Amino acid sequence: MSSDSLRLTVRQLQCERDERVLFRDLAFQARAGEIWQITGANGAGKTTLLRILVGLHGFYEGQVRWHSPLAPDLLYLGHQPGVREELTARENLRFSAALNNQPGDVDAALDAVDLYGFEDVPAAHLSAGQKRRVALARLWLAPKKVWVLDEPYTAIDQNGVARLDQRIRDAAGDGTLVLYTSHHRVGDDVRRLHLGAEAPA
Amino acid sequence: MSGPWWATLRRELTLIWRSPADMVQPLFFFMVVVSLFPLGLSPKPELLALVAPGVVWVAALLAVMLSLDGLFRRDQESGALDQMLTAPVVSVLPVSAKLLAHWLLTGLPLALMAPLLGYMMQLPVPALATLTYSVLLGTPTLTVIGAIGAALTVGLNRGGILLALLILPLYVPVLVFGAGVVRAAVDGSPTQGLLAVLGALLALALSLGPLAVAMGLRISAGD
Amino acid sequence: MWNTLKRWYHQLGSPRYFYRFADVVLPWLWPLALIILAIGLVWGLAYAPVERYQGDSYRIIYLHVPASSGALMGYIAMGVAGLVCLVWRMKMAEVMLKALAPFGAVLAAVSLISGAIWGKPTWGTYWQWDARLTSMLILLFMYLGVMVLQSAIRDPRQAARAASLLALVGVINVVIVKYSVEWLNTLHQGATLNLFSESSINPAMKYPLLISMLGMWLLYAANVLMRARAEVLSRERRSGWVRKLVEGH
Amino acid sequence: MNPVRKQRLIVVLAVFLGLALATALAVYALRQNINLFFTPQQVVSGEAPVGTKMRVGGLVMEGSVVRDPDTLDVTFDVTDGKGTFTVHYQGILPDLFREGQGIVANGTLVSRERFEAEEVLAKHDETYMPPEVQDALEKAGHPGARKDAAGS
Repeated sequence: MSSDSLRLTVRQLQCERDERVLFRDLAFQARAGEIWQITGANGAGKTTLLRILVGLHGFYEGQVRWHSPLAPDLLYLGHQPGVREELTARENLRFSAALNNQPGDVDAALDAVDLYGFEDVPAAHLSAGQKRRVALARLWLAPKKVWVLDEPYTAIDQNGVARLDQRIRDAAGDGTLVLYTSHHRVGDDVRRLHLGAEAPA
Repeated sequence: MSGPWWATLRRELTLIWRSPADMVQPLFFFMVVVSLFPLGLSPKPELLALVAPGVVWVAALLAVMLSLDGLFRRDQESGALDQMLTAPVVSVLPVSAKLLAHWLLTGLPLALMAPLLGYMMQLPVPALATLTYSVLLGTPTLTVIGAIGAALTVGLNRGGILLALLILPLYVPVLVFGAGVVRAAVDGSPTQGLLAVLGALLALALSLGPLAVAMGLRISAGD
Repeated sequence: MWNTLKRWYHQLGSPRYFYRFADVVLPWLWPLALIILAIGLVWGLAYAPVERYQGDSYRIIYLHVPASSGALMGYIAMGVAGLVCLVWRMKMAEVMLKALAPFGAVLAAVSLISGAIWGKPTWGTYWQWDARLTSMLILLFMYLGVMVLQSAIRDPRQAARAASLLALVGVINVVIVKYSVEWLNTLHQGATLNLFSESSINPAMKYPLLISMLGMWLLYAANVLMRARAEVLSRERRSGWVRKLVEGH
Repeated sequence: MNPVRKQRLIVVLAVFLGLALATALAVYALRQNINLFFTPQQVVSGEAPVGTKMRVGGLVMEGSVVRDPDTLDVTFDVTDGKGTFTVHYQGILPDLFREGQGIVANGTLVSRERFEAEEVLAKHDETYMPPEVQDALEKAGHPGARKDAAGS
């Protein structure tokens, strides 16, 4: 691939938290159309790494460089789905779509994550898996160039996992860079970044 | 560009509307606290009229402060706050919409309730209008300043009492001029100058406050 | 000149260099501060002439004024450190911010207590809700707020940034509080020492005051350097130079 | 212009607008004499509104203090050299109260000549000097010996 497809360069990244070095000398380059799976034991710093990449966590050493402005291109799903229980599935999704400048058919997106018929149910009455699906529905709205997904497969049933796999592969095929944390593997061409096995200092 | 701002305003209004306790509790607190004073001090009208400006103002101030603890907490716990901070908008925009919605449904009712409580506290009727204006001009300032504290303590346990320690000293000027203008009205002195001071504090809080709140939220998120 | 300043800024911005600097300066600064403060206080309390109206009670200015000025300057310094910390993310500013708070709070308390002792003979009361007294009380509360916030947040860098924002908001607040309580009630006399015009204090009384002020500021500086040095060591304890230092001794 | 930049511009403009408004309101307030503090000159000229609560300040005129030996009633004249009016007060005066000293009184202006005080505060002035120095200054007729403290 040509160098202009380069999206992200990470160099000598080091992060400490609560007296512990989470990772050190982390370095990788990610390009458009690649899928990166970040693995590691619980507490290895997967969530922290993603938060550093999207600019939510600023206490680190080293360099994180996005080669074009990140904010307009980013679709970030955090560890918590970001769904408020007082609002219905549709209201939640509409708000994130407006906030993230992501036009698209909200109802069709909810359909795509199997929430047909649940659009007007307050999120308080949805199961954990369904709440995550409300958040995941954003993947079916207008495309973004970078997806950063923290444990997108958590609490999702088999059927949903297959759909999500397909969606991620389709997006990557269209040139989206996908970075996600999970133990689940989307396919063979996925690049792996393993955190951990770092001796405590 | 107004998309995210309006969307946030609508969402916040819906949220508060759906959990009316958030709206009613500060108002109820305001009424109960003010009602305690005649019982604790003495029901003598002259005495009550003397302390009324301060009592109503301190109660309003505490009511605003108590309403702020949950301002960002549930968004933080649900992960919605991270969504707001990573969205392609200047984070001051959703923050200011949030603050406006919060004031509309908590601060504004306090201002509307204030003349009634002032009357119960034996304030002379001509001073009640000034009391209302002062609470109307003062509560948004309190909301904005308090939101800075709420943003800084959002991820912390026992944020409530800490919030009080941080922001009550910052509330002093609003209290001084808020109660002061009501006292001036009772004494028959001119009040425009003091209302202008409350307005100046409000303008200052509105112009710099949301920036500080947005920065506080980023700091609390880990930046 | 400018380049020298810039070099200093960058060198002191490096924790390692700062540690060496503090190590060299502190053994001298402590005794120097204490001696100067002692000279100022003894001169002021025992040898300066009595005042025409207030008699001996005015002598408390030799403690009161240095403490008040130190508390005020300390908070402003915290605001500056906060700004540097928020804008340039300089680590030493975080350290300084944390180091400035405790002694500043102590000075604010000293100022209030000594002011109360003075208030009794001059105003006939230990406490008056006077503009300056009230401002100092609020300043003490704001010092405490910064310290409490800092201790409530576990990550030291995050704590420092949160405290920075609070200190910065606090600096604006101090100005407004001062103005508002002045409107409310003013009894306290105007400032005695004035940089730009002739001071309204007799020279025989002024020199010990200036000396004790200098002594108090130096004491504050020494306290801040000591605290900052300890904080630097604790933050950098895993770095090579600190380990070498510990093993070397 | 990309949307984020446009938003930033709007935010910056709003901040400047807000600060300008705050300044304008503050300037307006300062012109209103919001602390209702009046000097003897303002009282005598009629600038101070009769019948409202206010604070007045000035120097106690030499030889004007009249104490009622039976009650705590006291009257004295307050001056700033450009105007003089009488203050009536019932209560214990502070220790530092003496003729020639600056005072601040809270109360009501009854007429242009008479002030009914609820509270009298001795304003300790910011000049510090040993008694011998003051004697010397007074002998030399130096004006600094009696500095107007109330007006400052």
